[in-house]
Amino acid sequence: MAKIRGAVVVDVERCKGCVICVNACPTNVLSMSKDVNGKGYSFSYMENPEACTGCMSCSLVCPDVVITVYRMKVNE
Amino acid sequence: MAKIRGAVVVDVERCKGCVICVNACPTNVLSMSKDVNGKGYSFSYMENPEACTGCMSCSLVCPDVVITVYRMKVNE
Amino acid sequence: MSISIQDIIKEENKVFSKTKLLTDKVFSYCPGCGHGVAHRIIMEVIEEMGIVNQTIGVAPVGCSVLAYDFMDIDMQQAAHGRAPAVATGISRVFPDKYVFTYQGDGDLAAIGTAETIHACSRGENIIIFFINNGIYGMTGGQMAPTTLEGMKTSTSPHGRDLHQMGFPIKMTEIVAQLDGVQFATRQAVHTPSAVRKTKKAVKKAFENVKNKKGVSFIEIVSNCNSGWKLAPVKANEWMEEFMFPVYPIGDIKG
Amino acid sequence: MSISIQDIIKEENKVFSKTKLLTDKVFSYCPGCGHGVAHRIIMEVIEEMGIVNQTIGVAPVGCSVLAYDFMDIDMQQAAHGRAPAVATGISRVFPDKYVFTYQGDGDLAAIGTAETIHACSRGENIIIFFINNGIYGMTGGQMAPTTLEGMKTSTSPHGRDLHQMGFPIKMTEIVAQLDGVQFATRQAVHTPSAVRKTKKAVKKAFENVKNKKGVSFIEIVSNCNSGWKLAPVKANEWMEEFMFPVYPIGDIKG
Amino acid sequence: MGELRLMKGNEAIAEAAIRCGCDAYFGYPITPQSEILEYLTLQNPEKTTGMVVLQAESEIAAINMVYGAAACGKKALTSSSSPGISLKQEGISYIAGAELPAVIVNVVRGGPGLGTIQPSQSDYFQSVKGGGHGDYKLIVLAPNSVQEQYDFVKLGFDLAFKYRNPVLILSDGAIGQMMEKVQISDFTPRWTEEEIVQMTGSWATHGKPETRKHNIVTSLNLQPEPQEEHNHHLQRKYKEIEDNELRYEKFFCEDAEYVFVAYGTSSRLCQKAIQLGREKGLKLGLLRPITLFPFPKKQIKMATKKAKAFLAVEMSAGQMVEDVQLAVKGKRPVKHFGRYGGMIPMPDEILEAMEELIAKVEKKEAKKAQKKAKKKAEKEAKKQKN
Amino acid sequence: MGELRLMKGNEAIAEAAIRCGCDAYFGYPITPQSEILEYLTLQNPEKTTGMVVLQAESEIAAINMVYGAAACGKKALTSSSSPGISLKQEGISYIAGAELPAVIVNVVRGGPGLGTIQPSQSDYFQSVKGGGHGDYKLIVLAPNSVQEQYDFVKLGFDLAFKYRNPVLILSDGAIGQMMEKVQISDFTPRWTEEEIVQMTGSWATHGKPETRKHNIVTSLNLQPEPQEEHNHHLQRKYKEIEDNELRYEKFFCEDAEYVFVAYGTSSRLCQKAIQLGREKGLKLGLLRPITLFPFPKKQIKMATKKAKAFLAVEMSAGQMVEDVQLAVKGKRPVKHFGRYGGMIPMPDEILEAMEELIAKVEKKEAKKAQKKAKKKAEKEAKKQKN
Amino acid sequence: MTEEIIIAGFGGQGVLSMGKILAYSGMMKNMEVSWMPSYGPEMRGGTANVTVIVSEERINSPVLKMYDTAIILNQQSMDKFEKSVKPGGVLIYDNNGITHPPTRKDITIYLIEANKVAIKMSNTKVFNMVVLGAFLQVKPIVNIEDVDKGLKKSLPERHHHLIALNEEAIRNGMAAVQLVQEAA
Amino acid sequence: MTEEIIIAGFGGQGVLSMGKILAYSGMMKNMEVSWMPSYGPEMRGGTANVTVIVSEERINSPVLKMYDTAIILNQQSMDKFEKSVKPGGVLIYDNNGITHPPTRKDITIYLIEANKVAIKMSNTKVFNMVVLGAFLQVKPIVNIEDVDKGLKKSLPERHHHLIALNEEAIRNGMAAVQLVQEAA
Ligand SMILES: Cc1ncc(C[n+]2csc(CCOP(=O)(O)OP(=O)(O)O)c2C)c(N)n1
Ligand SMILES: Cc1ncc(C[n+]2csc(CCOP(=O)(O)OP(=O)(O)O)c2C)c(N)n1
Ligand code: SF4
Ligand code: SF4
Ligand code: SF4
Ligand code: SF4
Ligand code: SF4
Ligand code: SF4
Ligand SMILES: [Mg+2]
Ligand SMILES: [Mg+2]
Repeated sequence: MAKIRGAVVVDVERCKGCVICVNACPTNVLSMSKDVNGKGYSFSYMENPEACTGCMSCSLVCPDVVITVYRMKVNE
Repeated sequence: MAKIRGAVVVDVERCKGCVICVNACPTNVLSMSKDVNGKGYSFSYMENPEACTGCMSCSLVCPDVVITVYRMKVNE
Repeated sequence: MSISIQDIIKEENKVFSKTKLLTDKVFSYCPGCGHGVAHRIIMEVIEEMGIVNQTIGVAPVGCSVLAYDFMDIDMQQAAHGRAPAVATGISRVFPDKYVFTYQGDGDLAAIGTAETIHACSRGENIIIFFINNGIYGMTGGQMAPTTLEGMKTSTSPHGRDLHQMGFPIKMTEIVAQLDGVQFATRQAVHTPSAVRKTKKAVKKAFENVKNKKGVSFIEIVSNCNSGWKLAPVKANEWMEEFMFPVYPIGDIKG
Repeated sequence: MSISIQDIIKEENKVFSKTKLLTDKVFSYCPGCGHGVAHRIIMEVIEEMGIVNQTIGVAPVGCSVLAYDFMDIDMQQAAHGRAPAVATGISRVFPDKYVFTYQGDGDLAAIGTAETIHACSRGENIIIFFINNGIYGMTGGQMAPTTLEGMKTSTSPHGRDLHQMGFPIKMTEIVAQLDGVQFATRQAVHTPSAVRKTKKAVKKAFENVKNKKGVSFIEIVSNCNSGWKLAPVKANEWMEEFMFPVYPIGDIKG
Repeated sequence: MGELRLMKGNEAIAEAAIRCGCDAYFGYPITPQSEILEYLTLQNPEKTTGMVVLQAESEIAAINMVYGAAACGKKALTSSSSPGISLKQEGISYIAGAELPAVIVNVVRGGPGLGTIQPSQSDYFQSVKGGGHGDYKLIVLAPNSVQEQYDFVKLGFDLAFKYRNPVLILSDGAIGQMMEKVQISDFTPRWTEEEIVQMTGSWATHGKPETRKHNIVTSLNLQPEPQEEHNHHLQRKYKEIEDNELRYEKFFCEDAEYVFVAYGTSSRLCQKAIQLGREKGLKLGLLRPITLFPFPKKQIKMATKKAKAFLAVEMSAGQMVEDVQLAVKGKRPVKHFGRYGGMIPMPDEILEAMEELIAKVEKKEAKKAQKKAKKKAEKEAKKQKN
Repeated sequence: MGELRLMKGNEAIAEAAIRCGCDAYFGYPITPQSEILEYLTLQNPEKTTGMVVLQAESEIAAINMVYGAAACGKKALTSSSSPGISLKQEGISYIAGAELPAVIVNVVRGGPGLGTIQPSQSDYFQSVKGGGHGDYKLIVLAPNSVQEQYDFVKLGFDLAFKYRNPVLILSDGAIGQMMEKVQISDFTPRWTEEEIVQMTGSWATHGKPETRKHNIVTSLNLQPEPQEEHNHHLQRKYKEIEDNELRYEKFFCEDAEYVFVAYGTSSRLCQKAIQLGREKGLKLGLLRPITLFPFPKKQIKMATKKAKAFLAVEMSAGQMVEDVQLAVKGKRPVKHFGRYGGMIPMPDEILEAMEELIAKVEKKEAKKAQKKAKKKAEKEAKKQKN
Repeated sequence: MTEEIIIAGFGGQGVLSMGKILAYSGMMKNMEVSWMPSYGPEMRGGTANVTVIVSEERINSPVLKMYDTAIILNQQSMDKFEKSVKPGGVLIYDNNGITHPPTRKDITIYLIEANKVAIKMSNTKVFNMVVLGAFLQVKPIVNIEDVDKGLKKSLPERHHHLIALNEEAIRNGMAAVQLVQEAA
Repeated sequence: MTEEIIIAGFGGQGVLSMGKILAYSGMMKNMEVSWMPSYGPEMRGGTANVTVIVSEERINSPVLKMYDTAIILNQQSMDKFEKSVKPGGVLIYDNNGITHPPTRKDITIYLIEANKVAIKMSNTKVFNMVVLGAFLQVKPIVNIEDVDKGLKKSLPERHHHLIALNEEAIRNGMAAVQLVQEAA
């Protein structure tokens, strides 16, 4: 069966840790890091990558435009 | 029979000859003078004084507030 | 029995005379200009309410800049467009006084737009009298924001072109939308009945101030026969025919 | 068959990435501030329409004063509140270009009220983006004309008292009344669907400019989490709960 | 060459704008300069040269429209009179800070406040020292005839674009309202878009092509260091303007013992006063600054070699006189004569004021000479004694 | 006597207003002075002293609210920073023209245009020469400490009412933002309505009672003659203010050979420079104008007796230096040193600039002495020959 | 030749345009001219005056205290400007509305009953042209052809048919002017 | 006695309020004080610094180029202010986030691991008080009672319960400061 799989890349150094993407993800893919980046912000990352559908909800709301989204059809 | 009679006094030297009162009088009492006052304006006067009812229409619209109106009941 | 005019013209028969709150100075207005009637009504209401010692007026920049010479009350002259801010200053430090502005359409609807809107939005306890003659009378008949489409003025000599010069603006409708405005009405002073209605509105406005109800906004559509280049009576007819459809008379709020 | 993330993250699978019309500079905005999303959408539309070489933006005074550092298009920085006048100047001498302003609520609805109203009333062929966060973000969270009743800011530390400080003002409803305004809408950028709708509105606005339809006025209700002293996600929740009832989302005109 | 016309000073400005290739005028009515906008709307040049004419909602809007148009590399003009110019001060400071070319006309009337609508020269300080905030300078041109009202519009735009600096034409109600003959120039076409891009492509906003970085017009620097650097740059530019753009006129200065310094309307009045004075045998002259910034400091200083005293004549309580004093540096008496609040001094009043000054100076000189003679005599006496 | 507090300069202004019986504050936020409005709204004095505090929609609205309140005989205050003060120029000219008492605070930042928010002193000309139109003067107070920020509010109102003239407190971002100890005064109650009527009944608008003519507050004269008369009156008043209200401070001037002239923040920096210089044996002093109008012209002129040169230190490209030059009248070298665009010069830089000036002057002196000696020697030689 | 003239009267009397036509005519004769009006707020009934200088040399001051000729058309202007005529100079006045005729002995005085002339022509609008005629009779600084050219320049095309009427008025004015007194 | 101090770090580290408490404490000891902050637009992540002068004499310049003591809490501030310590003066720094520790030999250098101390106290908000403690250990220009009084003055009533915690942080800071290098 064909399924949509997605993945996001967060530009970690530019992420400001606002948590808005985490909140927006419908499938709870994202979480905030324990570590901080160079600016002292905790940043967003895919905690549950396999749940990502590439729906772009996170990237649409990310105020700092640091999320790139990829999507592909896979046959499982 | 009791009747209302009116009369108006125009402060001739302050009248600016705008004709608005003449136009407003419902009983065609007023007319503009042939002469002019000190400022060079023709001024308003009662041409048909007996038609005046003291209704104040003229004084209400006179932009220069130069009309004084008198009114009394008379038995005819 | 015929009665002579002299018999009628007696102190006890006087039914209309100039209010004491107008000074002896001759109005600086053109013959037939509506400013004079508007002045008179306001002063009559102040006299009738007995509040002269609690009233402060603000004169604008415009033909009525000299209103303070004619109105026998304490008055301030405000910078062009800023009368509502000046009135705010007064009313805030004298919250129990009657404060009003008296402004033209250039003053209130062009340069003073922000001050008008915000005094209204704050709900200052004041009256704004807005004499809309669709033109800048004082400076020689330039186009105002309220100038009608196609109307010729000294800065729209080929007629107001909406595309080039923008649309006429209806300030009273706009301020009526603001929560701080209690009463917004559009009136005129060119006929006896219009004058009577306007005076009622003026009275209501002063009552509103007394009851601390916020802004009362009274637009008076009036002629500028000089600017319009029409004889006064013609000007008033033109006004009824062309101004009133765009600026319809009547209460808008409150 | 399980697929690795590396397999997905390939150029040909890219469905969302930063538009080229945003520079490499890191936004100067606080974490979670809505300004960033608003910037992005506008730049995306310009990119998609291929009009960068015909577009001139006007940055205000406010947190977005540096918008010109982030938007990779020709831009001017306007004096506080005067962006609509500046845009008028541009649009009049470049009638075929796309000109927009990007303004905060202090800029547009306080000091710039007259310029806003008159650019709208004249029907300038421009877009006005109005970021309403109910506060003066840049200067440290002072009260704006759009601040809600009871809301605490650094100049309403005990909460906005309507009697003392006036009422919140709804600029979009006001300008929608003006004949020069073709399109007036209120949107948000805090959720994916809100972002999508806003982007559609932005696109429509640029189309309007293309078709010389006059002013398109797009209000974006947004958070100022710093000024509101809430975490970004909380701020957006608070916005939905308290801002939206007063500033309801949706098209108002056009 | 165009024709000769009889024009009002205000009309001359408007006609000059149309003919010199001005792109846009934004203004708001105010006496005594409303004829500029009126003339322009009557001509409606949008239909001929394509010049935009717009009545703004206020002076503040007008100056900011100028900002927007000027930042596009267009020739933008605005005009007002004193109170309106005060309102433009923030905008003017922005235009100077962002280094935009623009021409601003002030047809001065008597202040302060609403004042009168009669001619005055009491906005000199505002024009020359900076009525707005911050360290900036306007190039200030002071016409004294309707012809110059006409000519200085083009000159103003030339200078404004040469230095990317706002130019103020400091006129007054008298020059604005009077009529004189004007030699009209031919039409200079407005710059085409290609020309604009060529002339201003390095800084102006026309829409970013692929070929260059985005242009930004701003006066902001978050950090003080770049702001100071920007200010240094501005100061260097002002120095350059001082070196290159000084304009002044001498009138009967060759043999003048007493020199009027006056600009604009006042300079015309002084010319008449000189005529009257020369008829009486007084050696009077006039140094007339045409640019008020830059100011002819050196020329005035050099004049101290011959001149015994200076009389600054202004329709103000005394403003330019300070610049004359700064130039003269205490070497010669510098006095001020002026009527103000809308009053124009009559040439014979001006002459009288000068005669007073002459009398004072001569009295002092006589005293000095007396003292000297006395001292000499004493010395002689002493010598003889010895 | 009230307590001692550690306060920001901006807060000191706000607290002083509440305590000195100010009736109303109208303002609009702008860095670096927003704390004035913030402090006032936090204190909410309407509930205690009854003082009104209102955030206006703009600086223009604020100054015109001040106009309205001041014309009622009330003590009205506004504050802003440079761009906002530029916007107030028309209003200020009106207040001056209508002769209203009011206090205006400018917490100066670097310009021109939007500039920076860092401290500057580049609005001197605007404050002192008249940024608005027409011949008017503000009384200008220049605090150099938080205590003076506090004290000058009351002083400002006293002067404003004494002369019915606007008073400008010319502060800057440094004094506005810094904290120092402040001796707080007790509360002076606001004037009651009776007191106001008594103090201002001859001119202010309170509502016309039967007992007097209506009061009119205006700056308009349709005819130039009365306008000129009014301007004469203003000029006489300004003369009176010059005669009576000069304030300045001398610092190590007794034996100073080289004198700084500096106001506000700069004067504090100069004090440190003097300290550093004196440690090196340099006889430095400071003449600090406290009032910028009136300006201590005579005091500076008198200082030329001892001083060999003057260095005007300002955070600007050179503005007050002109007034120093006007006072010195070419008798001594007057130079300017300044950082600007938001930069604060460090005391050691200031000292260096002074040392340079000293070196130049001494070189010149040495040359002169040499020349003199040479001449003397020649004379002697001649004598011996004879 | 330099002629310094003041024309003063009511706002509605065409004072300014009369001055303008004079200035135009001077210009047509290749002379230097200046025209300096009084100006004021747009309120009716005020007085208006204009200083016109026509000269063969460059004109310096456009405002003056004393004039070669004063043309005076109402009492207020008489009160203000009678004293401003240079000794030996000329004063021309219309006596309509004049309550105190001029009294100076050291100037030459002419009377022009322009109002009457205009009424006779059944066109009160030509009043100012009648006055202009009177002036030109007394001081022929420009001739009628220059005035014609001046009128053409100053009037908009659509009013050019009025030029003949104006010329007639000028000629009538020339004929109607009366010497009242020679300068003592 | 005059002590001229710069405190510099990130915006969120409590640099300004630490300076304020120091100034308050000086005032409580009847000394002259001045507190001059850097200020900027309200944008997060910027650096902040404050110059505090505590003196027995009247303070003239509130800004300085060289300081008796520099308290440095991030790398940017180290880059900017290491050179501004007077020869023989004191530099105190927290090494958290410091990539280039100070290198000058002519000044006395102390290390305070305030971040660690604060974390140990389970309250990162007392970070700046720990630093203050370190400073007071090195330069006891005010004693802890003055600081208490200062805290009382500077904190709003409702935060007075925090004074004890702050005092503890100060004492911990005093204990934790380590001498790195004596001035050469
Ligand atoms: C700042 C400023 N700008 C412009 C003017 C000139 N001015 C005086 S009155 C006026 C407009 C008057 O029009 P309006 O307000 O409609 O009043 P009206 O004369 O028609 O009653 C203008 C533009 C001024 N005095 N001050
Ligand atoms: C003439 C002037 N007045 C005041 C300011 C100060 N100022 C800068 S931004 C701002 C308000 C910003 O608020 P808003 O427009 O709502 O934008 P936000 O920062 O919230 O996005 C103010 C008052 C200024 N720069 N210029
Ligand atoms: S693309 Fe969609 S599913 Fe994937 S992380 Fe983003 S919001 Fe979640
Ligand atoms: S929305 Fe963007 S900036 Fe915010 S946490 Fe997610 S990735 Fe980071
Ligand atoms: S009172 Fe009435 S009837 Fe009499 S004149 Fe006036 S309008 Fe006519
Ligand atoms: S309305 Fe008044 S001013 Fe007009 S003509 Fe009648 S009386 Fe005269
Ligand atoms: S110009 Fe117009 S508004 Fe002014 S007085 Fe005359 S008619 Fe009235
Ligand atoms: S202060 Fe508010 S509006 Fe400004 S960047 Fe921060 S969150 Fe956004
Ligand atoms: Mg009008
Ligand atoms: Mg905002």
